[in-house]
Amino acid sequence: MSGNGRPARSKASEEEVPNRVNDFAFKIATVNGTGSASANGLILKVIYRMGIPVSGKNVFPSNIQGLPTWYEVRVNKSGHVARMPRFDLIVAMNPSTYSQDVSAVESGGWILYDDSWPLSKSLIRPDVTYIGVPLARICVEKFAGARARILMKNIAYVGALAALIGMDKEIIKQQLEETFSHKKAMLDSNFKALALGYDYAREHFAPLPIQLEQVEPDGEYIMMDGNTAAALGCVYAGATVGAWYPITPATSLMDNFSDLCKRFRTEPDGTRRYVFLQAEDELAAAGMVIGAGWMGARAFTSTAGPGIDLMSEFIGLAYYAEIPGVFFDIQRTGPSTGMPTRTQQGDLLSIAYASHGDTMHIALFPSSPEECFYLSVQAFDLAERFQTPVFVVSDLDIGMNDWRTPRLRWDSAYRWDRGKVFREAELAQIKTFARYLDVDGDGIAARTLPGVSAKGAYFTRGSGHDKYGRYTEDEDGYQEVVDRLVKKLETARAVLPGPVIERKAGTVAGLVCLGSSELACREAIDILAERGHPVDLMRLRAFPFSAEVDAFLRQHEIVFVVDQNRDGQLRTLLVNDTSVEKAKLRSVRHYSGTPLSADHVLKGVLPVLEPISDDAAGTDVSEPSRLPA
Amino acid sequence: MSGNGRPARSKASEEEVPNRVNDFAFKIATVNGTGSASANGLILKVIYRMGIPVSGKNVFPSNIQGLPTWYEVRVNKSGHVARMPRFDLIVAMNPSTYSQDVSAVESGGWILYDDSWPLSKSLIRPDVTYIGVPLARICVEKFAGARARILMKNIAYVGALAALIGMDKEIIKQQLEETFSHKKAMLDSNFKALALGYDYAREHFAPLPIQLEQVEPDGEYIMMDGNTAAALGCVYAGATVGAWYPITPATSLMDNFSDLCKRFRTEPDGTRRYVFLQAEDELAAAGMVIGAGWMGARAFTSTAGPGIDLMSEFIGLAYYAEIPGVFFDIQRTGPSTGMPTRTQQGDLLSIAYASHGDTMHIALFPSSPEECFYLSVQAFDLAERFQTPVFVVSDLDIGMNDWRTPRLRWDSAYRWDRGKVFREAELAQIKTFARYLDVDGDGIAARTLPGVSAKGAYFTRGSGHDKYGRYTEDEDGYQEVVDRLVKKLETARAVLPGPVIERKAGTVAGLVCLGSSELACREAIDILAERGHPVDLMRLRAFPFSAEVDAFLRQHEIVFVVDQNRDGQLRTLLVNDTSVEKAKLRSVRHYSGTPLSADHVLKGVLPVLEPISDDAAGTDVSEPSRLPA
Amino acid sequence: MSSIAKPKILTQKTERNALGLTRLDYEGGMSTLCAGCGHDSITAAIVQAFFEMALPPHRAVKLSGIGCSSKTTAYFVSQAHGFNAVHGRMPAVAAGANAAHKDLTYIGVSGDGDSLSIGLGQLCHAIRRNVHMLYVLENNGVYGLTKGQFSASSDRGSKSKYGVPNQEGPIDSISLALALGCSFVARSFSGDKEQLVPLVMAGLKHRGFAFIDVLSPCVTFNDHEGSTKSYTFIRKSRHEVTAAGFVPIQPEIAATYAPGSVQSVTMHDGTTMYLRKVAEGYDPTNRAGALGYLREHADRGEVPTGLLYINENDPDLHERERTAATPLRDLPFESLCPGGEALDRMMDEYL
Amino acid sequence: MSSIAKPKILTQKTERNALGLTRLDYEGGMSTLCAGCGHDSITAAIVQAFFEMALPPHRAVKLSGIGCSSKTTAYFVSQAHGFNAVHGRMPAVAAGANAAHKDLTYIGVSGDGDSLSIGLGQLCHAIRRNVHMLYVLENNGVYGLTKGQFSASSDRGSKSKYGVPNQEGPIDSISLALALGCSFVARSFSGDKEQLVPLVMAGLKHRGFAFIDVLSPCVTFNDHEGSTKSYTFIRKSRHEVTAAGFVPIQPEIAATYAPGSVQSVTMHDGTTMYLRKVAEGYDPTNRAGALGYLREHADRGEVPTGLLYINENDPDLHERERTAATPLRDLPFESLCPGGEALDRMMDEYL
Ligand SMILES: Cc1ncc(C[n+]2csc(CCOP(=O)(O)OP(=O)(O)O)c2C)c(N)n1
Ligand SMILES: Cc1ncc(C[n+]2csc(CCOP(=O)(O)OP(=O)(O)O)c2C)c(N)n1
Ligand code: SF4
Ligand code: SF4
Ligand SMILES: [Mg+2]
Ligand SMILES: [Mg+2]
Repeated sequence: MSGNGRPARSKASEEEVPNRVNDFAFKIATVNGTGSASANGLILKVIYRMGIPVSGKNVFPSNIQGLPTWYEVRVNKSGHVARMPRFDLIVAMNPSTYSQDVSAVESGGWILYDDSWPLSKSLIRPDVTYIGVPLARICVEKFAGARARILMKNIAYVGALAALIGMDKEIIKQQLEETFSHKKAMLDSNFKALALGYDYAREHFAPLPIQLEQVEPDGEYIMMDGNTAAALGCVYAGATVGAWYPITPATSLMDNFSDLCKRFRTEPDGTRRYVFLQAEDELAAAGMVIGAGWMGARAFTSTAGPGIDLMSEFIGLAYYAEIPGVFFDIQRTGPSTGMPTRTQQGDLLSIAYASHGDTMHIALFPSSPEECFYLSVQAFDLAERFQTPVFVVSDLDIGMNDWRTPRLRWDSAYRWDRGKVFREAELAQIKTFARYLDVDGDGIAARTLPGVSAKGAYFTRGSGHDKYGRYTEDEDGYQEVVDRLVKKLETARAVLPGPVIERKAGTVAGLVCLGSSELACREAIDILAERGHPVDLMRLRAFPFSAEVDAFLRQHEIVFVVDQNRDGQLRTLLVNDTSVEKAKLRSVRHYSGTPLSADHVLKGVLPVLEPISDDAAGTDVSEPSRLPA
Repeated sequence: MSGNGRPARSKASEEEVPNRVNDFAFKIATVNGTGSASANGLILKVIYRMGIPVSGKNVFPSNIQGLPTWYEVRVNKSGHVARMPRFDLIVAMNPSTYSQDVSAVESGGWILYDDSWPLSKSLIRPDVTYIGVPLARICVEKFAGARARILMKNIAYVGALAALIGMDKEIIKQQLEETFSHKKAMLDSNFKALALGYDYAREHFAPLPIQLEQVEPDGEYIMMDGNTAAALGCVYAGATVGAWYPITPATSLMDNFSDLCKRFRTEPDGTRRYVFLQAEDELAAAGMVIGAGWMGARAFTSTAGPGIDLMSEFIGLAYYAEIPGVFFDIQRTGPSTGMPTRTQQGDLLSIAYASHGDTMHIALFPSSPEECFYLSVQAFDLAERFQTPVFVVSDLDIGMNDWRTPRLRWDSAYRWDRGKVFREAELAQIKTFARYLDVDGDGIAARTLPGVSAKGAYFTRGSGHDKYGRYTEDEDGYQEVVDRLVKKLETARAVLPGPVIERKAGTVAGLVCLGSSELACREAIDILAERGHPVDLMRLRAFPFSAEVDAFLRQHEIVFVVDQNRDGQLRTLLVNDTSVEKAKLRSVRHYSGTPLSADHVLKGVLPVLEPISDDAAGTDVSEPSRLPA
Repeated sequence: MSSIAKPKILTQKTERNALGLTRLDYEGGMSTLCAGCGHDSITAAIVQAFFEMALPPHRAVKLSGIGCSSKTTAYFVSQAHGFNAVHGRMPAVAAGANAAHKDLTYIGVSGDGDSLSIGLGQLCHAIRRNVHMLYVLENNGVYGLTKGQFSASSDRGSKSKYGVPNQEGPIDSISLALALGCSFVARSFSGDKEQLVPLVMAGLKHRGFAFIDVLSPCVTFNDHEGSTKSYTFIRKSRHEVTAAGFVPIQPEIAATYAPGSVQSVTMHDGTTMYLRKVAEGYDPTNRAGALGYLREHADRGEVPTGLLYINENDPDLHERERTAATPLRDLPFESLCPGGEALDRMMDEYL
Repeated sequence: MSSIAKPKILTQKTERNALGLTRLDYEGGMSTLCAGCGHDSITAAIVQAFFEMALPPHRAVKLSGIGCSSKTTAYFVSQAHGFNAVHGRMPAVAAGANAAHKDLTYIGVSGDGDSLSIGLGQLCHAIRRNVHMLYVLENNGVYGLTKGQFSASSDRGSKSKYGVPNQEGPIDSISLALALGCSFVARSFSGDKEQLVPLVMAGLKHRGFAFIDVLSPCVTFNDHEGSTKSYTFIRKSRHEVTAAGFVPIQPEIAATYAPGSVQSVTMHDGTTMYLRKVAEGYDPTNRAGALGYLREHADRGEVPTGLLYINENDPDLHERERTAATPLRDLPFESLCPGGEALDRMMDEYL
């Protein structure tokens, strides 16, 4: 089909472009609050059910209704489903963003738009093909009522898409049936709209060269977002107190926790084996977690950057008074309020050393919904074992987008680790109880719980205290305790989840990343391998860093450190917390608010491995630019 | 005199110990809230007036009345008046701390105590001399009323001390006259008490070998605490809005500001050219500073670590929305509430990267009351020039103790730097105003003030904005602004107060410190020089660090970094913010809550320069112990 | 009483006020709120009040926190500086700005989450300081921007969009403001511009902290059956106490009312405000009385609206602090810096 | 009515209560407060209340913020766990602890700075949640520990130690608590143990948030001429409304009072509390009435003391949240973790 820019009316012919099966990306541009979200979710689910590795990234505005919103879908047979910023097809349903959407499609690509109204000349690109479907007109003809017409238009474009890229119509129908099993009328009009879009496209256009083909679905995978998985982790870990203050993108974690508890922790008569506290703000939420943790319950909160700021005084208290608690930070784009509906890894430094004075905190870095589940369970064990706040550092991309992730499994032999807690039995063994005494040299002192025994009673305070828990302003009494805190974290360092390392033969360079950067980094590493640059991968799962992390860094002449933040915060942590010298740590950074893509990584890495580089890319691997050359 | 431990009644003879003039240290142990504070202040002032370099360190409890408190005085003819933890003489006026006080005196030293009651055998040390003066008894005999007797006992020990170590009686009297110029009765009883103590001591004991001798007083010096000097700086800088929430040791800065404003900024009719706002908490105080700074007034707050935590969300807003404000952090011992009346440099990291997301802040580090004055003035200029929060990082030792510091001078030619502010004139020159547009490449955009002109009106927000100040969620629009913020701080880096560097001939090692560490470091460096180890000194005055700082680090094979915190926070900042590799940065740390002494520095440095070291000391120069070996 | 239709007098966009400005000159950016959101009606009322009072746009200062409601400061008077602070912390920013410049017109807009949850302490203390500003709490009983959680003003038993009843008791901002001695306390409804516009004008005139709680339904998350903050529920539960006829009502107009049914309040700047008393014998200058009256009616499930309490004689922050006539931020350096000699003299005291 | 002397019944330290414990068993560490500080008297009253009620010491939980007042939790019942939180944030810690274990006796001690300045929001929301605890606000109208700044409860015009009059109006914790619907509101005076001890006992019995504001002079910074929080000023301005005779008063004793002068309140655990009404016709179960009465008397410069309002029927946090009978922190893992099969079934929903 000719890229003459004239809307393609004739049947497009396949010759020109070789068929690309299960390997392309497209973007759907709509307006939020119009029902497009469910239509897009439907598309993702259907492709997923066809057994094809797929990802969907929701790029939505920080408001409730009426602003532009996008949904980016990538299918990739070899499982590379990190964000793909180059789009073969745009479904342009929002006239207010036509121009930017038109320019976003790759040369040779397609634009599916609503031609109920003609397209302005200025939007015509010679190198792309326009596929006009009069969705609005059709829906106005076939449906009654403004609301139905708006909603059904979404299903109609799903139909058109199905026809054009080969989405399985039967699976779509199954999906709709599951969704509207109890809403017959809705189901019918959905079917109708689906058919309208599908038939019109079939009639007027040949299927596009980018096609979906069903493959054997892999039962080992599920489609889930990270906040749901993390909430499941909290339930499975036996957390009973969830305290929070609403904030995007952390809210859905708590919503899921409360839904799951209604399902798994509520008696028929309505009594609950959990408490769900919506606090008045993040300071209070942190205080509630600490109060409950001190009392001996497993407690947690979920928040984002601004909440971490507000919690920092309490975090320092928990660190110094040694109180367990789990803090989820679902990172969003900062600083300040920043872009609440965009992603970033910008809170690493804030979390590692949160609160004034000498502090240091345990942080876990899930890289997928699957890991959100397993690491949240571990977080509670670690918090109680080390009697300190533990952070689970996720982000908007993992937390709020549906990911294709391995099916979650549970080892029924698992029992929680409550750490060193002296109950009456243990107290009977000792003469007097000393709260902050390290008897076995691991830096961890035993604690007691209120209400158990007078013998175990002690006074908890954030002010100076000695190893007996007594108030002190004495040099040695004070120092002995803060020195033990260092020792305690040294003990933790060795038992925290280690890095995931993948080595290739004959590599010189290593690449380090954490969290949601993993997929893009793996894809980049495969591409690099094809180009003859074998690179080892180390994905970090915890801070402080283990000896293994240190070794990996020492073993490589060049180490690329991938950061989804401006200042190379992961690199800074590696420099501070390992023995490696920083010169060889090359910073690769992406921080515009979108999820990381392999392109971003390559842009940072290639100029070093293939020195004939363009400058633009070059700057990206310099040390974070605030460091003098 | 024999060190037989029997209380010395016979005239002590000078032979045994060579006379030590103007070079010794003593400690006064009393109970707080009993009037000893003013007596101790009197002693310090008198010695100072005798022209002798002297320092007094107040070691007080975090309560109001009835607990042990100490006052440490050091005199040193060559001007080394950093804390001296080895005491030649103890004035033991608090029986409840007798035992620890007795053990605190150096062998061969003296203990002045109240022998109205006999001393328990267990307190007798054979190697020290006991000087008993029946202060209580005398006062009970000569004064009426419990209160007078308690107060006068303090003046009586001043008298005894005067006789024993040669404090000038006339100067004492002058001082008392100045203080009680309007309280004849008080003056008389003070004179009486003074004489009582003095005469008794003269009669029963010979002057001790540690003696004070008047020298030509140096008019170039004054005796002042850092919080007073900083407050003066705020007044001279033209700050009009002071907002705060009370917290030790930051409170006296605000008290001084309000007193100074009553004096310099208040009309006879009571109208004021300032506003003093006691906020409901630190969050509000920060908000008020930001509101006033945004409106175009010079505004500041003074707080300590816990306050920095609570202000961190607002600090991030000011950084990103680019609003000037000056934040004083008078550091105390952390973490958490910690030891509010002890000193530390534990907030360096918290301040440098305060708030979530990518942030970085300008910090100034005064090392003396004198510098508290000059650097606070500069802080306001920098805050407005760079439209960002500027921190003045002091500590309890500088802030609350009286220091012998150079007389403050003022260049009457000085005018404040308001930075790039477009008023009607400038606005007339341009077509439309774009708040965050960097026209001249220094990373600084011009701002406008509310109420001046409709043309300059713009919307300030902590959410995503582009260079025109418009709300944005666009990748490029967002990134352009945060990248400029980096550039802005790069511009600042070059103009911030540079390091103070002192080089010696043929040095291999360098020593880096900041703030209240300076005096102890200088003393240590002199001692090292005597022992044949010439060491260069670099005292930092600002963060981010300049090229000069970088160069100094590169020029030395070994660099000792002195930190008054557990985790080597200054070292961490140097590693993050300069090009130097960390291996050569040897951490020297002291963090027990007391001011740094030369002993602490030597304990860290000597084992490296004179490798026959004991391990204990050895550990101190390892990298902060949380780094894997 | 529609929330969209504008009073006749303003249908002509071209109409000019005393400053020769049109209504357009007081509008702001295009709203991004949901169609039908109560907040947009309040925005319209604010625009109208500014226009009618003929305030110079650039002398206004708009402040807010974070939330749908807090976004609205961008939707009116675009020629004025605006400031979206952080969530719940606008009062402190306003106090600081006002401290630095006493002569501008300050208007703060907030939501029930912003003001009564995270920001409760700051709101209470701004009231206590009697910061000279108009504070509009756009009260929808829900967290709109974070998608429908209950707020501290949600009534006990009020149902969420998903049918869950609220367990906590509400914080009634009006009793709170009265208990704290707020010098101007009013309540209105976004759907009643006839009442709201004059109240906004009165609030802007008030010397001190003028607090207006405006019931403002969230059509997306809290306008359903079972919600006590829905359009329908509010319409039937509200009960007008006083109607502040402000600029429009001149003495002669006031005279047309039945004797005793109009009460005049002299504002700090000398102008007079006429209050039409709707409820028998309600006296908005008697705090104790007001409190009792309100609680009584609250117990009857009625929501009294109108100007509920006013006290023009409570000194504001600047009178208490006795600040100079010139706004602090405009004072010249010379009048602030004591200079070299003064320092030199002072140093002698520290010798 | 001295603040030091202990009622006769307790002069014998050796006296034993129902648990066979002596008063000593309820004491704590040595106070480090100033001699004569009102807070120490409150501590003594708390010790006595615990002793008289024969509460098992280790089942008590003591919480506080930061301040001289907040230090006192270390000075009583040393066999109970104690927690000095950070400044102004004790209510949240208490709510969390209480959520985790509903069956312990929670007592929070705070100051006027801790509760009404930095902690105001948390206090108000703890009241709203009706967290089951006794909250004692040791009110001295000043920041003691930071050396004498005015607090939010300092009355306007009250003079500082240095003679400066306070400009701000006070936040009256009582009106605030009532406005927020607090289920138990009382005011007392550290110098009146006869009134204070029974109130503390009643507060400990109350099911829900029991708030007691105790005027407690700061002898070091706020006990001077011109202060409205000095011993002298309080002694003459206070006015007793009700006297809560708790455990001591049994029916027969109650009967000895003139008819109508005693009102009985049935506590949630079934026990009855008898209130001796001191003020004519004051009804502590009528909130609206209480508010009016208090404001009236406040305007007369009187400070009503006693149990001002009580409502035993307001569900507390746990009743609202419908938590299980077993304290959450004691639930076995098996009853919390849904297990492998459940997970497997659930996974199928995400295929
Ligand atoms: C510190 C912080 N916590 C949480 C949030 C998330 N947040 C944004 S708006 C909002 C509540 C808004 O509710 P309300 O003030 O009632 O405004 P509405 O949207 O209902 O008009 C919350 C919790 C935030 N922005 N900052
Ligand atoms: C975050 C924080 N800010 C400030 C302080 C300093 N501070 C300690 S106690 C206190 C006020 C105490 O006043 P109040 O609560 O009335 O107790 P009182 O000493 O009067 O009994 C303050 C401001 C602190 N500890 N933490
Ligand atoms: S969500 Fe509610 S409050 Fe927010 S804009 Fe929509 S209707 Fe208004
Ligand atoms: S300062 Fe005041 S409040 Fe604090 S202990 Fe002393 S008297 Fe009590
Ligand atoms: Mg709301
Ligand atoms: Mg107090």
